[in-house]
Amino acid sequence: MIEKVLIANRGEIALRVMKTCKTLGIKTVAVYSDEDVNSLHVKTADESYHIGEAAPAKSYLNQEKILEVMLSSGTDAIHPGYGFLSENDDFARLCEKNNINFIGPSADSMNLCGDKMRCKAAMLKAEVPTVPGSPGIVDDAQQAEKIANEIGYPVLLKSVYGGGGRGIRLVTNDKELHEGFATVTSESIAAVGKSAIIVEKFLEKTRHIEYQMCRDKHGNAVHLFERECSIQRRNQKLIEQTPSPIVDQAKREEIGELVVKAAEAVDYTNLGTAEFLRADNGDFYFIEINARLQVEHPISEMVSGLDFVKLQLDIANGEPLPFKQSDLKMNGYAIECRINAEDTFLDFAPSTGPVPYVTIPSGPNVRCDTYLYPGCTVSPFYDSLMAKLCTWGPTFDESRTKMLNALNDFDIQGVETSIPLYKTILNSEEYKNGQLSTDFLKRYDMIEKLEKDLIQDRKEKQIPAIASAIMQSEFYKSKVKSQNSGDTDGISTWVERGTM
Amino acid sequence: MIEKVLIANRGEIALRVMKTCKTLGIKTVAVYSDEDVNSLHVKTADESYHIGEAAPAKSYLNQEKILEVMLSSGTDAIHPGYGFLSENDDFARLCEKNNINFIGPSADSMNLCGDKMRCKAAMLKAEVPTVPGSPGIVDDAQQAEKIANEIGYPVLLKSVYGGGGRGIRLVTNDKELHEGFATVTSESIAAVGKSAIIVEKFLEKTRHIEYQMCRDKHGNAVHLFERECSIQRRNQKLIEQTPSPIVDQAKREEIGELVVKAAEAVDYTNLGTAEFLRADNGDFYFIEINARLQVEHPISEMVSGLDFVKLQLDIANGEPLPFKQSDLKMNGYAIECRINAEDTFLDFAPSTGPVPYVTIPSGPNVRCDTYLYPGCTVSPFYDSLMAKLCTWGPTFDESRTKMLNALNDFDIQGVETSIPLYKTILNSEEYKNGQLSTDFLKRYDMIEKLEKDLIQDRKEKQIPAIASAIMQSEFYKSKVKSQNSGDTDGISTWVERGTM
Amino acid sequence: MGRERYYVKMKYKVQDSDEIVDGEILEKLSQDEYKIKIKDNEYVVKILHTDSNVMEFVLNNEFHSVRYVDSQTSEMNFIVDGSSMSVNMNSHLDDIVYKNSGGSDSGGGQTTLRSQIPGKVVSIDVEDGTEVKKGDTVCTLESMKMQVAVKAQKDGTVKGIKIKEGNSVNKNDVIADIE
Amino acid sequence: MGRERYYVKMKYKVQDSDEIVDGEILEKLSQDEYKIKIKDNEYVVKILHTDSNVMEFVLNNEFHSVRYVDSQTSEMNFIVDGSSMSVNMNSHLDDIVYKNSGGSDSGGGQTTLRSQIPGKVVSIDVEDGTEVKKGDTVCTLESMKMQVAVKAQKDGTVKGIKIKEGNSVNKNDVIADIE
Repeated sequence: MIEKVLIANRGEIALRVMKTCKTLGIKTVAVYSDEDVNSLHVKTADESYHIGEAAPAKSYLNQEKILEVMLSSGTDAIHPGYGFLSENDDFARLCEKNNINFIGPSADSMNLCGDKMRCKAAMLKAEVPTVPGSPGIVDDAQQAEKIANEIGYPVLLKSVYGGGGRGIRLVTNDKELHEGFATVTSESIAAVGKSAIIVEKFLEKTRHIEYQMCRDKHGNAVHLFERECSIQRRNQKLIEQTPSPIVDQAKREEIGELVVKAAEAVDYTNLGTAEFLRADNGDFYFIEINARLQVEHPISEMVSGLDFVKLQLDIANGEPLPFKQSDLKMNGYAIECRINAEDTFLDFAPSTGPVPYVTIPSGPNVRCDTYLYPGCTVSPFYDSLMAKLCTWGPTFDESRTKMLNALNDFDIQGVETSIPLYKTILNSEEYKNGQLSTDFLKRYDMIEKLEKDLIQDRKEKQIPAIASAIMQSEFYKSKVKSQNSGDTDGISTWVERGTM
Repeated sequence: MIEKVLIANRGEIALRVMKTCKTLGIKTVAVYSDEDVNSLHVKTADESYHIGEAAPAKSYLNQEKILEVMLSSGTDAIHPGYGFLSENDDFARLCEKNNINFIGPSADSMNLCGDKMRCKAAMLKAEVPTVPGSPGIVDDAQQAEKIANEIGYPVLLKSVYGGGGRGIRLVTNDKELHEGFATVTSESIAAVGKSAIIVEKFLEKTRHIEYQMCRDKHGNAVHLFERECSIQRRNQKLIEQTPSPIVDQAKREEIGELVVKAAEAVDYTNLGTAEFLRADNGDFYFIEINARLQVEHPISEMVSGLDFVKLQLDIANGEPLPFKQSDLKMNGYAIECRINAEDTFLDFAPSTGPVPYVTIPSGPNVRCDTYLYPGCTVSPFYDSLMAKLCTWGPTFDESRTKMLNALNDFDIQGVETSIPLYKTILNSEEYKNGQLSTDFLKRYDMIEKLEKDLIQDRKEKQIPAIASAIMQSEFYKSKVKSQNSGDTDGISTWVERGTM
Repeated sequence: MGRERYYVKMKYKVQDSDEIVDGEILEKLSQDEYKIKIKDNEYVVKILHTDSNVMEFVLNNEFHSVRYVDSQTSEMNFIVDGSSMSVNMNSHLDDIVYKNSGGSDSGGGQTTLRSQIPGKVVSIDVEDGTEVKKGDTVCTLESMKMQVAVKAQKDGTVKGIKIKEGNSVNKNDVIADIE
Repeated sequence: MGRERYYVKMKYKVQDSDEIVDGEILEKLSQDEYKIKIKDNEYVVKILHTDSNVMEFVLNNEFHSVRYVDSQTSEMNFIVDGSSMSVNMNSHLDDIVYKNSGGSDSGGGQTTLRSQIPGKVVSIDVEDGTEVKKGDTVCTLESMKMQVAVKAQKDGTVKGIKIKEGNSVNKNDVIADIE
């Protein structure tokens, strides 16, 4: 039985994990970097250990140091959160070797999930559809052409070493394919000294739909329904919701069965997520497994009524799942907005610094997971996610309007946030109608819409703004007068006012 | 259709009502007294109207002024919250006359519910059991004796004009009854110039169990399960929970059917509460109807999944209930703690003043309805309820431990609160075992237990307290040294330290 | 109560809007209530709370919360109900300067246009030889973070401009002749 | 690092407890870390945050948040993790005074017991004629919110007490003779 958990993470997820542990009477151990001395997770844990400098490599990624803390503090389990060491199978193995219960899949399963090619092969074997393309690296342009003609153009040529837009080319016919193959090869060689290319079907207007999966150590597996996470920027999710507006019960069950197969195919244990792309024609393609608790798990908690961290602990303790698939029912609609510290108009550049004041939204069926408190600091060393704001409603629209009100209530001073953008999105007809796709922001010109909204917003606030200016002048004048009762004819008043 | 609601209230309930209105796109109108210029409900509403001085009679009870605001602001409905004008049938009638939709029962039904004798008569007629006793005022001691022997001793003799312990006598036999009858008669005549006595069975070790009831304008009625509110002080509820640990499904349904009868008996519409006493032998006796939304409604929302304010608005709009009794299921366990500004050790005396800082608990299945924010003030003019802290769990114990953690997280600076008492109660074996009764605090010496807990708590904090003292000295010394690098031998250090 | 004090009418221009509107306090109704006029409409402002950088008020029964942000120019920067906004404020000093500089009914005969305030020349709107009408802006001065236009005191032709952009002028310095 | 500074050992008494325990800083480990000793145990204190009335620290890896409340007496009042607590602090000044007043090894011969600090007489624990042993408390002084005992510098009989409760004494004032 797990009695003491080290949370090898920071920010909102560290706090989230601690909340469940505390409810269950499990002791919590926090670790923190120099940068995080003033962070809430340090203050909330039963024990807090300093593990190094601000840079993640010197603290939250320092496996030896974290192991040392676990051993010295008598921790019997570790929760990795997301990011950092959460999908590092070396670390999972290190924990296993030291008899520390790693709350997540086994190191072997994690390793398999992390190897895209082996994982894809396992899925093909289990008859879980993946994005059509070459089964592995192609030998040459001729083989690539053959596959492209089988799966149909357009296709993507991808260097398996590439990343971030480099070493990737969209081609629409044989001629472009041959040219592209040469370019990608030379780019890859230039970048990393070698090249290995795969061919994949290019899917347009795709949706990102993922399934929460759950498998115990006895082989019992269920899915905990889907989430649609199509609203993204640069492949980072911004807004998630469940259920997906495009998934009906039949589809939910159909794909859900595949998800259970996928979990079995990689001998997955504990909670994880199977990510799919949904093509515009309705086909689903497996893309990868996130072998950890995800950022957006709260919306699935809201519609399932389950506490996922508790479920993780129970599975890690070797307990069998307390339900079968048929016991599980989706209830209502939940939305999550990731409140990031970033400037939408500066291409989402991070905005960091002290937060002198913050008002955290609350109310019936409003949940806000956050590390913010008045006087805290948003650090440039870690990710920009400050808060996850989630709402639930019996209808999609109630969940949406509740979210809009909660966004309005969320006052974060000191840093720029993604809140204004979310208001524009949630008010848009496209969002209301569920017209989602991974290029949603660009496809529907959301940034331009936001600009217009902000101008409109300022227009509506002209009268209060002028009233503020009038009253500020008055108060300033009163102050000066009471301090120094000089004459107050037009000019001197103006001069006083001018010095404000 | 209701489009604009005036909330004739303040504090947390005004905010609670606004949250649902905003979700539904209904405009909100706040009213406020001089004392409340800095209150959150003023800042949250779409429109806010000043209605008078701090004293409730000059503001929140000023019917004419509130009506004037409704008419001038084009409000089509009014939500009275609880307290203030919420059960004032004159006011309900005034609204009806001015074509303003009063969100609650009709003035006639409210009047009937408010008249204890007529209400009791209606219940007897509808075969809803009330506390055994005389059907009305008894003629003389002889009739009282006859009734006492029918219902069995001990009985209470109550002057209908009495109140607050005066004009009430517990008697255990015929002799005491005759003596008591004379005393109560003379006390009542001394106090109000007249006497009218009723006889009622005295019930020991009772529980306060109430049912949420719900009836639309078409006569459809359901109950929304029970709440147990036995933990009280001076007849004021402190902690509520649902389900009651003593009510099983069969009993729930049995009493629930009576509740529906009770609602019909007084032609009740909208949401209300039927309060019962449960005798130690398991019998339930109707005591009264609270003809309004109650303080403790959130826990029923949590286990029913319903938004009660939405339900109130829908019923007020004339919509039929969207469910039948058989559609409704209780889910999980919810607890509410009323966080009062009061000093437990000063006999629960109010503690008022500015709150420079507050941390409001949050997290999965934690809900806090409150008017607190850093910089707000707890006013001596209104009730002491600052916040309602509610938790939900799939088991009673998870709900309870979650509440304990949430109470620990609730940092309210500047005023004394009931939080320490609640921690003691929630940790007590009696509470864990569901041994509830309206004299719980006295019966199980909770105040003494609290004292012991506080001493124990301080004992556990001796080391950090001494460490604080050591460090404070050090920091003070460093500061003095850096300002004024004088000598720092033992004595001067000590003197510096002494001036802290 | 009543108009015990003298309130200056000012001109305001809000970000994103080209319109310049008049704003003034008409009356102090009570300790914390004012009747103000913006453009042609009257409003009641009830102040709920003020401190060094926040003002909360109810404007015709609508609550607003405004945070002041330090301004470096004649612009005032606010965060109004969460939206960042700037307001340019200008008193009717233009008119005062105009009158004192010989405009309005009073004179009209004198040739020399003088500055009635000290300030920095922000812009010169005319050149030697420009034909101007009475009331046209000749230049704009900035003083104590406020901008004020200096206007022609009569119809005529601008001659001998004595000021330069970026330079300072003292009160009564000659700006130009208008002949 | 290292013991570069001189730290005074103090005595502490916490509310609800009769025990008086020693507390001292042993070593400053780094900018924000100290090794301290309370009773016979050593602890590491890592300071996370301090401002005028709050200190947050990790004590042997447990987080604590302490708010200081102004104190009017020699008592310090804190809110430690939400619990109101008071701590009485007393330096080993007793010993210093004792030494300087002629106690300890140094002398022992002199008759006059003098105060080594200025202060107010809080209590007198002896009477004329009381037999005292070396180290017995003769009186208690309060100075700058701190209490300190003045102890007999040798065995003997108290004679000619020169102080009164409530009065002030200066440094080097005679308290009594011990013969």
